[in-house]
Amino acid sequence: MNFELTQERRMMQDALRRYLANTITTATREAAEASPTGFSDRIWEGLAELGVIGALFTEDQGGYGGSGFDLATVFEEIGRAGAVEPLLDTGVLAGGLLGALGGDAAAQTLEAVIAGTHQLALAHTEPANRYALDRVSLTAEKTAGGYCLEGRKSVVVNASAAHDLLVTARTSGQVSDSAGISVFRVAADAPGLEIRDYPLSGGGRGAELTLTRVEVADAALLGVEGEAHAALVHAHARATLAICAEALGLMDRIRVLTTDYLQTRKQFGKPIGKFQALQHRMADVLVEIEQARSAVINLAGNLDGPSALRDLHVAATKNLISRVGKLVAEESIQLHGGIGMTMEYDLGHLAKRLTMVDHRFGDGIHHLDRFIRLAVA
Amino acid sequence: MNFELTQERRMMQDALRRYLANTITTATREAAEASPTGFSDRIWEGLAELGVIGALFTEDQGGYGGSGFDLATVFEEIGRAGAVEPLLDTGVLAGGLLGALGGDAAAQTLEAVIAGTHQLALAHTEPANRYALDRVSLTAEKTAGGYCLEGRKSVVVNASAAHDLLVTARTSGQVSDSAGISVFRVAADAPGLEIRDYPLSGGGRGAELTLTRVEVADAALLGVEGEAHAALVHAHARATLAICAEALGLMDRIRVLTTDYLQTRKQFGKPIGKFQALQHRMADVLVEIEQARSAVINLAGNLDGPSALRDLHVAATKNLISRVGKLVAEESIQLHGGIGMTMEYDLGHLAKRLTMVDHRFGDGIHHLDRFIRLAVA
Amino acid sequence: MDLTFTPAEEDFRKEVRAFLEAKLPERLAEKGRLGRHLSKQDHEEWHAILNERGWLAGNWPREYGGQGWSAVERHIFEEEMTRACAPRIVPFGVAMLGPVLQTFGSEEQKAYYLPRILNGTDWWCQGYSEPGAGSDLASVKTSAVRDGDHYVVNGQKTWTTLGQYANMIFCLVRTNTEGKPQEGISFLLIDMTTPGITVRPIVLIDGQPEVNEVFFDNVRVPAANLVGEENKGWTYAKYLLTHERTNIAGVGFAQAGLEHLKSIARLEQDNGRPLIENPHFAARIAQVQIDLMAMATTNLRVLSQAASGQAPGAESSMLKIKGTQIRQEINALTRVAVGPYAMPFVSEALEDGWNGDPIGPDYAMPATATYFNNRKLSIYGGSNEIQRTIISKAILGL
Amino acid sequence: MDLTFTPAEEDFRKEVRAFLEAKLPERLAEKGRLGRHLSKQDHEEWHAILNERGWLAGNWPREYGGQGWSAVERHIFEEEMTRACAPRIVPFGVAMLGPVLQTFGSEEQKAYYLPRILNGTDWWCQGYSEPGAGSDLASVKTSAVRDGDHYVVNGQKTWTTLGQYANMIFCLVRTNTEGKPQEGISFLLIDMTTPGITVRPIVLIDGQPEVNEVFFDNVRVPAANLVGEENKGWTYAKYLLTHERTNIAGVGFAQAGLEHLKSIARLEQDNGRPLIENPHFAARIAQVQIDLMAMATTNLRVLSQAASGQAPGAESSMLKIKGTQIRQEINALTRVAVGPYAMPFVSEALEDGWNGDPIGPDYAMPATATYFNNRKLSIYGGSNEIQRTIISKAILGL
Repeated sequence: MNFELTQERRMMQDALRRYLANTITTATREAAEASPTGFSDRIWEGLAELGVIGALFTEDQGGYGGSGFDLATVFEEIGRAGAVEPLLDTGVLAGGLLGALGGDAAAQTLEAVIAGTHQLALAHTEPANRYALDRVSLTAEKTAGGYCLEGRKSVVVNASAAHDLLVTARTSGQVSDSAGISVFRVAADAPGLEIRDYPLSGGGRGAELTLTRVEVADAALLGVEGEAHAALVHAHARATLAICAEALGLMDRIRVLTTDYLQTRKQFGKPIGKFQALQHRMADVLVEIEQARSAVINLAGNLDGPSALRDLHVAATKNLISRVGKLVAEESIQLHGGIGMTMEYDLGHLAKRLTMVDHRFGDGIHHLDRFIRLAVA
Repeated sequence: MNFELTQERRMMQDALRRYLANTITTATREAAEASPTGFSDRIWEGLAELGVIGALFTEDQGGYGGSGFDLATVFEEIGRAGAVEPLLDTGVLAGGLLGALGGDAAAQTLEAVIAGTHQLALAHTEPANRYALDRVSLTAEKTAGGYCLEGRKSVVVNASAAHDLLVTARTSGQVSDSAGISVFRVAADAPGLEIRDYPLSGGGRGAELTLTRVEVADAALLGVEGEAHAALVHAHARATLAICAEALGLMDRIRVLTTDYLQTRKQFGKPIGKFQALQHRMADVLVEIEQARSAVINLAGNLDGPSALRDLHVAATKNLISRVGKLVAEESIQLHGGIGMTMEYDLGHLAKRLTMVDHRFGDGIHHLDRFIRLAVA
Repeated sequence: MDLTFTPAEEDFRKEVRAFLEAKLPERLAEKGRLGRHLSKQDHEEWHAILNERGWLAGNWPREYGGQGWSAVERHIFEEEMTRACAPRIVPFGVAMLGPVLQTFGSEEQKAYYLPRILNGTDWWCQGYSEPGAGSDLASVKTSAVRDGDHYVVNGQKTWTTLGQYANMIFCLVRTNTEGKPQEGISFLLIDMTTPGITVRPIVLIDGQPEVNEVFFDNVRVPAANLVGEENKGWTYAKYLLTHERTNIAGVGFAQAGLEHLKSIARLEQDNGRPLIENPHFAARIAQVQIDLMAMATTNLRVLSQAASGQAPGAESSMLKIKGTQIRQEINALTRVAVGPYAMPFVSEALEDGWNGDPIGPDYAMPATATYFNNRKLSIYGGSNEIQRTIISKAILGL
Repeated sequence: MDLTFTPAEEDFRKEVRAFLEAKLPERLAEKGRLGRHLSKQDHEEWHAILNERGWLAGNWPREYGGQGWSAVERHIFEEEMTRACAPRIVPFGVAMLGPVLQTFGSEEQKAYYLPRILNGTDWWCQGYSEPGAGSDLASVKTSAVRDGDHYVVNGQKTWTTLGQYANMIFCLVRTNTEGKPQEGISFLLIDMTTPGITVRPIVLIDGQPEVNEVFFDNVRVPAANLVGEENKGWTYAKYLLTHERTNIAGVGFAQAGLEHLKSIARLEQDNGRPLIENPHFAARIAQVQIDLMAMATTNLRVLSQAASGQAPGAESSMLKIKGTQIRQEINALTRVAVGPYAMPFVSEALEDGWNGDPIGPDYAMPATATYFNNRKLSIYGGSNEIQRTIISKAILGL
């Protein structure tokens, strides 16, 4: 049993923490949010140069990491900095799925991803499938030499910047069958693909996609037709770990801001941190943040293990992060008072970003249901 | 809109509060608990003399009350005093059911009940029906001139003292049909009826009943064969109001004990009520007790209204009392520290009694389910 | 005990409902339903309609142009207003300053300002909070120094809601620095167009500039604008805070919010079934509905006490706490209900003049912004921590 | 990062498991499973079995008859003990006094008392708390006045767990009334058979006389029974409290309790289906299981820090809070699970010699008593309020 990071990961952690702390300011974040992609090209390049993108991929895929604790280490720092760059979407979610399904044909793209010159997005969510991974309505019909895609995708994060979109589509079966789901790679400028993009709460950009008779070649199919579900689940498990680690970093940064505030802010003639009622509430928040840290460790340690154990920890960790994230965001705003609600102070951005974690890859209730099915019933 | 008690009810409230405060001591309660019936004959007589039992019955039934606010007024005082006398079982639950189903034949018994000379108990719960009112396994088979009862009943409160038991039995249908349930009046000394009695947590006594070929006459059937369910539901609605009002009285008494304790008990050189963390927790408890008071008023005001509205408030109020009762019992023990866990101090008895409220007529989860079916789904 | 309203009260309810059906512009009601933002003109239009009927300040005494409504009538009016999704009455003039002027103002002040509140000439805002003061209102630092017939005001106010629309501000200012902090505060009415006043919007986490900072740099205010006596402002401020706390429970908002939430949860799909059938989601709706049913009765109990002349004490603090907990839970559940569509953040979509299609269902767009905006409920108007202290002081006396 | 145990640790676990399978009397394991009370003889029998194997005080250094176990080994041992439903080791001699004597006791005291703890000659109890002191341990009033070769002790201790079984008590006594309260406390070993000592049981809300008051009326204690230096007792007491807080999280108890709860919820019927299929009940089980999974890892993290020589600070307070919350929630759910059968209260049914049939299912009988008894978890060993203060002081430094 050992809860120390390896030396390599500790070095990555230090370097990344230092880089982000030196680079991200309120001004750079606001500039990023105003840009067409919703993030900073300069920071993206910086992350690539530091090797952070490569740390998300295995050696097979051209990276030098990719394990649970690699993801946890990187994303805790991303969270701590409140960074909005699409490491999760390009690197873990779409990149991970491409690495898993794409075979040799994907090698060149992955190289470009790791080098920081290629952006990806996964288009899976649809207006009515909420967080389900087995519900896909968008259809792909076989044509001579390819497929024709028709349907809608919603809240596709990073679609605005993506060069390629990985689109889940139904090639057979009913809307809720896990069999019959395929993944296609579709260029952002493909005819018939309409992308309506918008900013997201807490940073980044998302988009509504309408695919009207989008024709792709056979080579656009990733992996075996109709058999993408397992890879989709695995990619979401990895993305869930990443976003949970990011949430942990956000909480830890919020913890620091809030304890600082309690120590320095005076009211009724003394630091508000002297008021016992606030002390005890802060203590409860700290207890829960430790729980969140342990939950992230549990998922990281089981990410590449047996899928039953992995799925159990995905559900457990995301449910716990949902509850603790809400507590931390709400209590930190409350303990700050009015200043905690302004966008002029970092807390506002961090709390929004933390809150939005609940809306990706399943919220607390979704994972409560899953956990019950896996471990209680 | 008027939240004042009528003058009659206020007089009853005052008289009852004074009587119980002057009569019940730790010693009388311990003596009552050690007695074969689990309560004090003297207090029972006193309650009858004060007219408290009559206040639970309508004029038709020989009483002079019986409405929601009559029950609420009486039982809040019973709760405040921590009394263990079986007003609920004899007066509201079995007595109410007898009044509703018994017709003229029951008048004499009800007179004796109101006079304090006759005890009743309702035997409905069975080892596997938990809190369901429509599940009955105990069977009553028609015989020449009567019925033959066979089966088991569990945790029958006040069976030890009851002269008559009202026993729910299945005369037709499947175990979970609401049709086919009948109520029989069975004398406590009926051949074939075995009563194994024991004390209950928080006071009173319960019993396991085994009925082995218990023969009763046709006249023992109360109301129409197989059609007792609606009356059973109504009697339980009234009993639920009574126990919720009792819980409110218990909470109010616990509130007084706890605020007194916070004011007088010193630690680290000052009254512990000066510690802000405890102040704020007590404030939260007080907020919830006000919620409980309103919930009891809601149920009392709707008890004799349309059954849909009545059932909605039964579910809402019992669910809220379950949650608030747990909070009040646990927080008051915690705020007292060790002394709150001893039987030498009234709080122990009151907190136990309050906790046991959750185990009669459906717990918080049971009524959450009901409320969802009635008002959400 | 009687949980029903009197026939007269029921008639009044019908009258209000009929009025709203006839007079509330559908455009405004729709904005309310969809959580869109109201413009200054929207508010003014609605105030004018209410004023025409004499109901803009129904709780004011008749002599000042009100109806002298009882607490119960006010409650019924507010309940019907929320039910109809009518814009809420902007409180600063009508609910806050009005009662202070009526009680403590000079005859000249009453004659001049009260009609202007009703006819919309003046839009008031509140200058109470200061940076670094938070719930410690008595620590007012903004100074007013007497100079002939004027006070010269210097300092800064903050959290001034809708200050960008206002032409007048009522302020707590420090006129004496000696003695207890409460004893050197005065209550001053200031014209926002006076030279030296700067208003700077503060953008909140929902993206809206709802509140402002107001800076005073040698602002000359006529001494006639002092309300009551110099250094007695704390008394008037506390009186105002008591009035601010009517409808503190927000029962109507909560009921409307809960119905809206349930309608969303019936439309949203979760694994091919309506979300409302998910037992865990249904459980959370049920709990908050049960809590709201009890809180609505607590609110009526306090109203009924007020009607019989008892001043609400710790009870209104209890209502503030429970009321905000319930509304915030409803807001949180609404955010959760809309699923991934909680993420798009297009604040201009909530403004007039936005013609785009909604992103996702139209009910989804304001869910997150409303959730974040209403975190303020437990912070402002005396934070819930302050309310807990008030309750415990009242009960424990320590 | 590595969440697995080393091969050596896994071997140790196997060894413990094999030992428990071979040596734990089924009669004692069954009592554990059914929540029956253990008699003094039960405890002594099990202590003797463990002592024979050298595992009664595995965490003691080898020179005193222990095994010098690491924190991880101790954790594994405790986990296996709970898993097997073995009686817990009575902590007063082994876990509390032992380490104090080893660190601060004289050679004579070590040589005399430590073997008597191991071989069961002495049953120790704890004389820390006093009436009216609660969590304020330093306010010790029981006095010890030197009189020649003796101290004369007067005063009262309370909450003395299992004091009715003990022949020895270690006490905090006041030997100096001047200066800071902490500076006049001494640590004294007292033979319970000395004239002037009276033990009075306190019946708790679960009906059990688990704790006692101990009265001292001119009790003469040999001065040789002073541990360490006079007036330095507070140092030793704090050292003891730190040791008391190993296994503070109670992970093993929680895991065993959760499994027991799930087995009950599979057997109990709710509307004709197993209770565990009720989504609301299942949700509460799921939440506490998820919390426990995280807490178990926090516990290992703290153990691992301890193993690498870092002293746990606020972390052990966090474990105390979360650990007790989880265990109390499991106890509450178990009470709820048994339904109406939570009401029967036959305390003698949990004792030896009771031959009656259980009332309802056998698992139902102890549910309510255990729920009430374990309200103590958040009160004793430094109440959870004290722990929150420790955490906030450590983090905020205020």
